[in-house]
Amino acid sequence: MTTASTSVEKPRVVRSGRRFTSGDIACAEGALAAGCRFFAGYPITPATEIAEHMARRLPEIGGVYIQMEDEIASMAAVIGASYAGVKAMTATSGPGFSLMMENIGLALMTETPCVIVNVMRGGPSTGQPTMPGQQDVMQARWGSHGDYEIIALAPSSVQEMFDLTVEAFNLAETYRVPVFVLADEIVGHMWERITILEAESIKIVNRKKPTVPPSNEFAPFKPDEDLVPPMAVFGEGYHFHATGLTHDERGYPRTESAEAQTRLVQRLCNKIRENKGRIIRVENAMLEDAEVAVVAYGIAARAALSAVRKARAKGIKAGLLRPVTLWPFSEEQVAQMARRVKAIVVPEMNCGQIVREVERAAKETPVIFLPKLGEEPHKPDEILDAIKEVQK
Amino acid sequence: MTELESQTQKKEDLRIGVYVCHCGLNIAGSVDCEQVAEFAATLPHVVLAKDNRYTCSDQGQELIKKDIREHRLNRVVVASCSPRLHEPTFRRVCEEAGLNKYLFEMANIREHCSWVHLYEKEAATEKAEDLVRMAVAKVALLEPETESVVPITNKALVIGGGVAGIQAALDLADTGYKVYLVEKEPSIGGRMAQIDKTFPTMDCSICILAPKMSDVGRHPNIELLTNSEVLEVKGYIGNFKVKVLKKPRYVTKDCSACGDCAPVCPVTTPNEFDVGLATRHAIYTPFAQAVPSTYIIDRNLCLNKENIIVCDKCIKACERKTIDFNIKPETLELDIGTIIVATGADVYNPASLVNYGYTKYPNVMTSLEFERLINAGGPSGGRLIRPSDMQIPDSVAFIQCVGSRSESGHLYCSNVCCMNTIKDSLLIKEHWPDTKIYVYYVDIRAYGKGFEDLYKRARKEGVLFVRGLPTEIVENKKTHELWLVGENTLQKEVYKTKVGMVILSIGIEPRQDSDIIQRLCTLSRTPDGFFMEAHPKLRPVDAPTGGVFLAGCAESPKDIKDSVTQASAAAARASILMAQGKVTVEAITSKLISDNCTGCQMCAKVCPFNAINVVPERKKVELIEAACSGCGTCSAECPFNAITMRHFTDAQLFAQIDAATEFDADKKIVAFCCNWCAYAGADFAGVSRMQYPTNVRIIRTMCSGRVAPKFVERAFARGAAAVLVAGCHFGDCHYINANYQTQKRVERLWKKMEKIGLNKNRLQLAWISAAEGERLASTVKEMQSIVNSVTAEEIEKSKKMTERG
Amino acid sequence: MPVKTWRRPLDADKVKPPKAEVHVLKDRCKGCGFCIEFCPKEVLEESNEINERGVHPPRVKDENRCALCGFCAAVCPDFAIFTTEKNCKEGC
Amino acid sequence: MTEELPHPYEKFLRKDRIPHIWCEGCGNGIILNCFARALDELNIDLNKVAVISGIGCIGRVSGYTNTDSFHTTHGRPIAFATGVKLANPELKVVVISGDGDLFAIGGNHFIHAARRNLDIQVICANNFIYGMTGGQGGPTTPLDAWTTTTPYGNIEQAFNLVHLAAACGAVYVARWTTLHTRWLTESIKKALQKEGFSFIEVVSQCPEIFGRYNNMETSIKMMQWFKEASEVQHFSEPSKAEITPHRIVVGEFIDIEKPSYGRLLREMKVKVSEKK
Repeated sequence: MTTASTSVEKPRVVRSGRRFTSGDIACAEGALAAGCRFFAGYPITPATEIAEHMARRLPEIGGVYIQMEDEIASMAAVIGASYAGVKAMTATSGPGFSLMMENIGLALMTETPCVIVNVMRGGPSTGQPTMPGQQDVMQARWGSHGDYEIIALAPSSVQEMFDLTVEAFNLAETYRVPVFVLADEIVGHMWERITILEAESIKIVNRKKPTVPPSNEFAPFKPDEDLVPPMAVFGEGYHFHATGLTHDERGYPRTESAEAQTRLVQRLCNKIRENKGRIIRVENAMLEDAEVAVVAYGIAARAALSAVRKARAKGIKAGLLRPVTLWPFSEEQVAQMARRVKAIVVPEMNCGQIVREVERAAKETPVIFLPKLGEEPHKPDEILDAIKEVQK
Repeated sequence: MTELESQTQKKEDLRIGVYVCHCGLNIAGSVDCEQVAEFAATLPHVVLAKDNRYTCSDQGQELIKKDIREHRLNRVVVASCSPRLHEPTFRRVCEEAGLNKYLFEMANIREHCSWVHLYEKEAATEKAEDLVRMAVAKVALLEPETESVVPITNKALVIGGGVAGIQAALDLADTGYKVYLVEKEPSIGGRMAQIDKTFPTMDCSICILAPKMSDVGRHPNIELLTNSEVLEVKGYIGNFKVKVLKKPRYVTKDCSACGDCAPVCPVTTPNEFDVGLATRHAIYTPFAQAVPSTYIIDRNLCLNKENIIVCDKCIKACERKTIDFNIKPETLELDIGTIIVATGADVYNPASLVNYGYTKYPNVMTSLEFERLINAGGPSGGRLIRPSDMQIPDSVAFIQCVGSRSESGHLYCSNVCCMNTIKDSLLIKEHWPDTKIYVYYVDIRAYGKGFEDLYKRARKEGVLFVRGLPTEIVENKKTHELWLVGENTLQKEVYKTKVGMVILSIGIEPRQDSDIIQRLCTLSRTPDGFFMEAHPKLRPVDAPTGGVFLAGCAESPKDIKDSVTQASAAAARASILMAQGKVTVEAITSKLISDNCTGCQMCAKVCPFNAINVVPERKKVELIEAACSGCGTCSAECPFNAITMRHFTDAQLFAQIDAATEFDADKKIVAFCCNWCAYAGADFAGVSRMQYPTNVRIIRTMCSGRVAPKFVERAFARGAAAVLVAGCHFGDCHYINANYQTQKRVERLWKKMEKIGLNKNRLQLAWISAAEGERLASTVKEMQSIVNSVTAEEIEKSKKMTERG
Repeated sequence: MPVKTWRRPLDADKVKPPKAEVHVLKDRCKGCGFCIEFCPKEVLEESNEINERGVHPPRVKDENRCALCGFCAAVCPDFAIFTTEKNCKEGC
Repeated sequence: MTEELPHPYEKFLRKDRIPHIWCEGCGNGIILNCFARALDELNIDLNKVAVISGIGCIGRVSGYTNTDSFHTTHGRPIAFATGVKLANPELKVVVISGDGDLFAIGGNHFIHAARRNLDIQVICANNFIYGMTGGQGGPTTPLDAWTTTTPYGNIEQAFNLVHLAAACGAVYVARWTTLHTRWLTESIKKALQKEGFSFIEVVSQCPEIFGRYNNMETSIKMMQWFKEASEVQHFSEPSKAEITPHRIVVGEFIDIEKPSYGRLLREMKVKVSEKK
C-alpha cells in the first residue's frame, strides 16, 4: 500500500486522501480509480478539463489519452478500446453529446461497457457554452435511435463527481451498457474539498469473462440468468464477431428475422429493467413525515436541500427526494412518496424534463414545476416560496 | 562558274599524261600495250603517253611524279587494273606530286579487258583503246575537289558476343575505347561455350573462354548488352547513330544466380544451349558460366503472358526479390564511331538429308549434340550415351562433310569439321579406349598448325578413316543399331558397317538472320552467303562500308584461332580509325546549281539519306553535304539539271558515252555499272577469267541510281546498239534503296521506247552483286543476240530518241 | 538457336513438372467463370451440371495440362476451387 | 478431380458463414481470398488479428474472417480501430471497407488516422459506387459514369485515393485491381509488416450494378477492363495515378519509414515514467 510520503515520487493511480479540487478533475480521478485506462475525446466547454486532466494523468499510469477528430470518432474509439479489454470513457457536453448518439447506439447494440460524461450546458445547439443546464436528460434517455435502456447518474457535488464516476464504470461493467454521468457546468467547474478513499476501500467491478474456452461454437452474446452475456475481448483467441446489425448469440447478422429482433432488443431492455432494484439509488432527506416533497437532482438538489431545511425551520414538514440514478428512473420510490405527501415541487434547469417522469409516478398528487434557464441555478428561497405556496 | 565556262577555259591549258600498264603479262598478254600508248598520244590534250611493265611499282609511281613536275601535267590517266584496287595508290602519287588527286582517272584494261578477252588480242586492244579514250575524255573534264574531314566518335559497337566479338571487344576496350557489345542471346560465349574441347591443343573450351567472358562482364570500358538486338544503323563512318533494342530479362542485376527460382518454375522446354538434350525452365540461365550470370525469364514459355501475374512461384522463391515482370523493353540510341560485325554462323541442319535419318533415328546425332554429350558439364555428365537406351555404344561412326562440299548442302568446305571429328574421336578413345571408331570422309583437311600431328595420333589410337561417305544409314528398329552402307573409294569396295551411334559432322552456314545485319550495315555477301570483305587480299577484315569491320564466322567458316586472330585484326583496324580521331570522306557528293532549282523537291523525295532540305520561302532546296553519301540519284531525278555529282558530272558522263560510241557504235553495248556491285562483279569476272564478248564498254557510276534517263538516251542517240544498266540487288544497295529509283527510271524508258516503236530489249536492267561475275558475263553474252538483231533503221530511229523525248 | 530441338531431353524424367489435382467445391461456385477465363493452360471449362446455387461449376478439361500455378484458387471469389500436387508415389 | 479435401484457406474463414452474401463475380471475394493468403504466407497468429469493417457490401467481410472482428457503424471502422489498436498494441488491426464508407462519411477519420500515422492497415475495396444501397454515386464515381443518383452522368470529380492517402502521410500506399491477386497479396503482406498507417486501394468490380450500367455487363468484362487498362507504375507520382476507361495506374506508390503513433506513444510513456 502506498503511503502519503512516497506518493510524491511515484504517480499513484488513486490519489487517496482529502483534497480540494474541481468537479471535472474529481470525475477524471474517479475514472482512474475505477480502472479507466483509455480516454478519447474532443475539446468542449465545460468538459475540457476532464480531457486535460486525463491527458496529464493517463500516460503516468500506463493508460492512453487520445484526442480524436470529433466526438463521433471519440465514441467509436471508446467502444473499440472497451472491446480490446480496457475500461474506456469519453467526456463532452451538449453538441458533442449529439454527435456521440450514433455510436452510443452501437455501444448499446454491441453491449459495450463504457462511460460517457456529459457536463451539461445551455442548449439547444451551441447555446451557452459556459452556462449550466440540465437540458440533455431526455436526450440521454432517448437520443440514439431504436429501443433501449441505459443508465444515467446525476452528481450534485464534487465528491459525487468522483464517487458516481466510479459507480458509472461499475454499472457499465456489470451490465455491459454505456453509462452516462450527467453533470452540469456548475458541478464540473465547482471546487470543493473531497475525500478519496484508499484504493482497496474503493469498490471496483470488472466485466464477467467467459467461462468456456475458445471454440468455433463460442457465442459471445449468450446471456446468463442476469441477461448479461460474459464478455470476451479481442486477442483472447475467441475469434468472435460483433456487429451493429441485429444479431444472434453468435454475433452473426440476423437482418430478416423478427424473432431475432424481438429476442435481442427485448433482452437489451430487460437486462436493465429487471435489475432496476440493484441499479437505482435515491437519496431522501427528512422525507419520513414530510407533507411537501421536493424532487431534485444534480446542482438543483443542493438548493432544494437548503430550501427544505429552511422550511423545517419555519415548521413546514418538507422533505427531499434526490434521484442519484436518473435513468432508469426511480418510479416506485417517487410513487410511494407521492402517496404520503400533499404536493411535490420539482426544480430543474430546463423547461421540464424529469418533471414529466415525476408527474407520471405521482398520479393524483399535484406537482409544481420550477424551471430555470441560464447563468444562475435555483435560489433556495425560490424553492421555499414554492413549498410555502403548496402548504397553504 | 558554270561547267561550260570551266570546260572552255580549261581546254587551252589541259596537259594530260597517259600511262598504259603491262602488269607483267596480265595485260600485255592479250593487249598490245605499246599500240594503246601510241593511240593515247593522239588523243586531244594528251601531252605524253607511256607504257611500262608495272605502273604500280615504285619506279612506275616515281615516273608519274617526275612527269607531272617536268611536263607540268595537270591531268593523269592510268590504264591498268580496276580502280577498286589501285585508284587510291595513284591518287596518292598525284597528290605527292602536287596535283589534286581528283584530277586522276583510271582505265580498267585488266579486269574489264585483258582477263576477260584472253584470246582476242586485236579486239581486246581495240577495246583497251576505247577505254583509254573514255578515260581521257572524262579526265579532261575533271575538276579539283577538296575532301571534307569528319570527326570520329571514340566508341565502338561490336555485334555478336561469340569468341570473335569477345576478343574484339576486349582488344578495343583495353586500347581505351568505349565498347558496346550487343548479343542476341541471354549470355555471351557463342558456339565456343557449347564445345567441349578445342583442337589441336585439346584444352577445355569453356575453361579458356570463361575467363575472357568474365573480363568482358567486368571491363569498365565495355557496356555489355545481352538479350539485345541492333534495330537501326544510320549515319556514316565515324558517325553512326545506332539504335539497340534491350529486351527485358525480367530479373534485375541484383540476381545472385543462386538458382532457387528455376526448380519451382512449373513450365519447361528443351534447353537451346544443350541443343535440346537437356531441359530448362521458363526462368533459367543458359549455362553455368553464363555472363551475365543474371537469370532470365522466357516470357513466351512463362505462364505470365499479358498484364497479369498468374504464377508467382519464382517471385516467391527469390530471396533477393530480383524478379520484376514489370520491366519494359528499352531502345538505346548510341553514337558509334566504328562497328565490328561478329555475328557468327549457324550450323547445318541435316534433317533434310533423309538417307541419314537424322530426327528419324535416335542414335544419329550431330557433332554439336556430341559436344554437349561428351561435355562433363553436359546433360549426360560427359557420358557418351545413346539416346535410344542410354547405353555407351561399343562402336561409333563419324560422317564428314554433312552439308559441306555437296550439292545437297553447301558447296564450300566448312573448314573445321575434319579436325573437330579427329578431336572428337580422340576424346572417345580417351574415355572408352575399346570403342570402335570409323570416320567416313571425302578428304581429310589437316592444314593448320599442329593439325597433322593430331590426325596421326588419331590413326595411331586406332581410329579407322574410311574414304567414301555412306550412301545411306539403315536402322535396326529393335536394337536401334545402325548400318552404314557405302563405297570405300580407296579399296573400291562396298562397305556395310554396323555401329551403335552415328555422329554427323555438320557444316557451318551463314546465319539465317544475316540479311538483317546486311541491310543495317549495308554489307555485301558472297554466293556462299557470308559477309564479303572490302578486298579478299588487302582489306580482309574491312567491310565495303567505311567504318565497318568483320570478324569470325560471319565472314567465313573458321576455327577459334582464326576467329580470334581476325577479331584482333578488326579491333586494330577500328582502333586505327578512332586513334586518328577524324576521317576524310570522298568529295563525291551532290552539288546544287542554285539558278536552275525551282524547289520542286523531286530530289528530296528520292534521297535515301534525307540529305536534302526544302527551303520553301526561297523556293529552293539545300543540300546537307555531311549527310550526302554520293549515290547521285537526286541529280538523276532532277528535271532541271539543278543538281550534279562531283566527279561524276553530267558532262563527264556524256563525254565517256560519246567516247565509247565514237566508232561503230551500232555494234556496241554501253554498260552503266554501279561501283559497289555490278562494277565489282565485272572485276570479279575478270579475276575469275570469265570470257565474254569484247563489245561492251563499262562506265562506272557510284550507284545505278546516278544513271539518268538522259544518259541512256544519249547512248542511243549516239547509235549504240544496246545499253545495260546494272546495280546491286534490292536490299544490297550501298545507298539503302537508291536502286529502286533505277528500276523506276528504266521502266519509264522502256515505256517510252515502246511508244516510239523501239525494241525495248535494247535496254537491259540487271542486278549483279560483287560476287556474281558469272552473271555479268552471261548478261553480256545474252545481249549479243539483241546487238546482232538491231537493224540500221532501228539505230537511226533511236538516234532521234532524244528529240522525240 | 538454329538446330530444331526434336529429341526428348535426356533429363526429361528428372525435371518432369509435378502432376496436378484440381479440386472444385461445386456447391460454393457462383459461376463467375474467372478460373476458366484466366487459367493460363486452359485446363478448365464450364460443366453442364447445375449446382445448389443453380449455376454451372467449372469442370476439368485436361488435368495433365495444369501447371499448378494456382491462379484459379487465387482469383476465385468464392473459395470454390484449388489445386494440389498429386502424390506420384503410386505413379500417375 | 475430387471434392473430399477442404479448401486450404478454410482455417481463415468462418466456415459456417461461407458462401458469403456477395454477388457472382464480385471483387470482394477475391480481396478476402488475397487477405487470407497473406495471413497464411506470413503465418500470423490469428489470435492477434482484428478485422474491422464499416457498412456496405465489403463491410460484411469482418463476418467471414476467422479472427476477432467488428462490423461498426457507417464510416467509423477507422475510429473504432483506433481504440482497439491503442488499447491493445499487440493486435494487428486491419480495416477492410469500401470507398463510400472510408472516404465519404468516414473521410475525416481516414485523413486523421493517416496523419497520426496510426499503426493500422486500411484496405479499401473501390467499386466506384454504393453497392449495398443499390448503386448510388459516391466519392470515387468516375466523371460521366451512370449511377442511380447520377442518371445524367456523374458531374462530380472523383477522389484519387492513393494521392489522398499519400498526401495525408500514409507510410505505405498501393493500388491494385482484383485481377492483380499476386501483387495485391504481396502488398497486404508488406502492409501487415509495416509500422504505421498503410493503405491499399483495390479497384474492384461490381458487375451487378456499376458494370451493368456502364456497359460491362459481366464480371469477366470488368476483369478484362482491368487487364487491358491496368499499367504497373511502381513509385510513380500518386497525383498522376489515374483511373480512366483506358488506363488504370496500379502499383506501389509510397513505401517510407516514419515513427508511428504507437511508437511515439510508447516513448512518451517511458519519458513520463522516468520524469516521476
